[in-house]
Amino acid sequence: MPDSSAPSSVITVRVVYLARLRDAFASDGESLAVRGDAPTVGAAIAALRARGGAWADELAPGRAVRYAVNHEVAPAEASLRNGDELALLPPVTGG
Amino acid sequence: MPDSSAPSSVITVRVVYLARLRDAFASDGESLAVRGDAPTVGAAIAALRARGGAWADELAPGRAVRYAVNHEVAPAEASLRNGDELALLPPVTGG
Amino acid sequence: MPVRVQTADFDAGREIAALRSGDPRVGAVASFIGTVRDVNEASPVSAMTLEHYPGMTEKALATIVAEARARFDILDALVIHRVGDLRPTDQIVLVAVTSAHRGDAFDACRFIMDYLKTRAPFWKKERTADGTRWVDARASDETAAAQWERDR
Amino acid sequence: MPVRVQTADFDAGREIAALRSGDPRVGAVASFIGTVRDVNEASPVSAMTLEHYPGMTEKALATIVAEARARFDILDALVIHRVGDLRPTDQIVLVAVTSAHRGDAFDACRFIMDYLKTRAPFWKKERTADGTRWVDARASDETAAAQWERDR
Repeated sequence: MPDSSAPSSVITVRVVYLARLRDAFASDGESLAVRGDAPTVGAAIAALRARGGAWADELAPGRAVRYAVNHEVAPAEASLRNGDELALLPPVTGG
Repeated sequence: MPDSSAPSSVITVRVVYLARLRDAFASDGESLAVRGDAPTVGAAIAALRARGGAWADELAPGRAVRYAVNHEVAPAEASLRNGDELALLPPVTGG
Repeated sequence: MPVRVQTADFDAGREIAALRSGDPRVGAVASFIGTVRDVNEASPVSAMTLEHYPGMTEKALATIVAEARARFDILDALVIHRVGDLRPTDQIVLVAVTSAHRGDAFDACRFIMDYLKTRAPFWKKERTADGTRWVDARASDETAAAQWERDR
Repeated sequence: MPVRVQTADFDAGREIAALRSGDPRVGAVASFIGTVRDVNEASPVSAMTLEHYPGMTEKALATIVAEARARFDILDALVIHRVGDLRPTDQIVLVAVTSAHRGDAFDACRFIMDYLKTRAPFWKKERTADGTRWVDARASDETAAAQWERDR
């Protein structure tokens, strides 16, 4: 039986794990479904964090992780659209 | 007949003219006698300036000329000794 | 191309010569080469692997170079950054900048390095006697980059 | 020898490579090349002659390098300065500095150039359409050198 409220939309984004995070999650990325009418980077991160374990540890508030959407640094408030690539970047150490 | 005061000593220094000053004086250097019991760079410069003409112009107070004694930058108050090399350096423009 | 990411080594002298080649407006070329040290945070390092985020890396470096061009009076700039396996004394990065005068060349070269260190998606994994470890970011690098924001 | 004055051109890439060669403590190499521009103070320049004061020049440069070593945490430094007849695009000067970290390498390289510009006995005579002229010292060079005194 359908819910009486408007159905929440779902988008799928490609999540990319880099460097230390790839090791910690034993994964270089995945497809992630993000629910909500105005999905944001923060919503995607919250969904990952809710898995517990390494996800909760590495993505705990205050951990130094930056986000990039489609190869540009983006804040947690940034919107996500279906098909976007969301990368999780540990502090960079090149040069 | 000897003067009643002590005889003033005389030293000889090698004066080197560089760059613009060599052109202005049409000379790359000369031997210069400097008189006085405690001869200084300033005394040598005053003797040159007293020649007038280009000497007075180029060595007028306020003109940007630096001095080097035996290859080290020295102030007008620096002492001179017999045989010293005194160079007159216009503002440098290397690099 | 002002930005290159590559596994191959580079000939810094040739790259610098090519950057200024034939341009008689150039009076100053400032450059920086980063190399692998055999020690980091007091531990001997025998090798390292440089990882990056393909697709974002070139874009991030190009943005940094464009920002340097906007802030400083420079004629040209080049960034080459290596990725993959490297050993002590190996070259990691080259930044070279040409300008009419040295002040802008030095400033732009340092600016690009400071921003590269904190904004370009590269990560170093070091091999030491205790195994491999991801290199920690240095607070001093953030401080250096933040200085440019203050000086803006 | 960390200081050279010569009429011959130099191979900047080879000099930089030799300076850091084999030293795994080096993590940063900052370098600067000064080149002849075809214009100065809005006049076209077709050639120049660089004159120096033999005997004092090497001593003055060595003093500047020693002062850089005392002020900054560097591993090695090199200065090559050409004299004689030069044309636009020719190399004039190379300063290269190695250090564990980039901050000291950049600082020392810039310090050496700023002091060289105001304290080393070199003079440029330019050939323009109107004849030859001794280049005037730039007030900005004195300002740059004075900044280091203030920052001491």
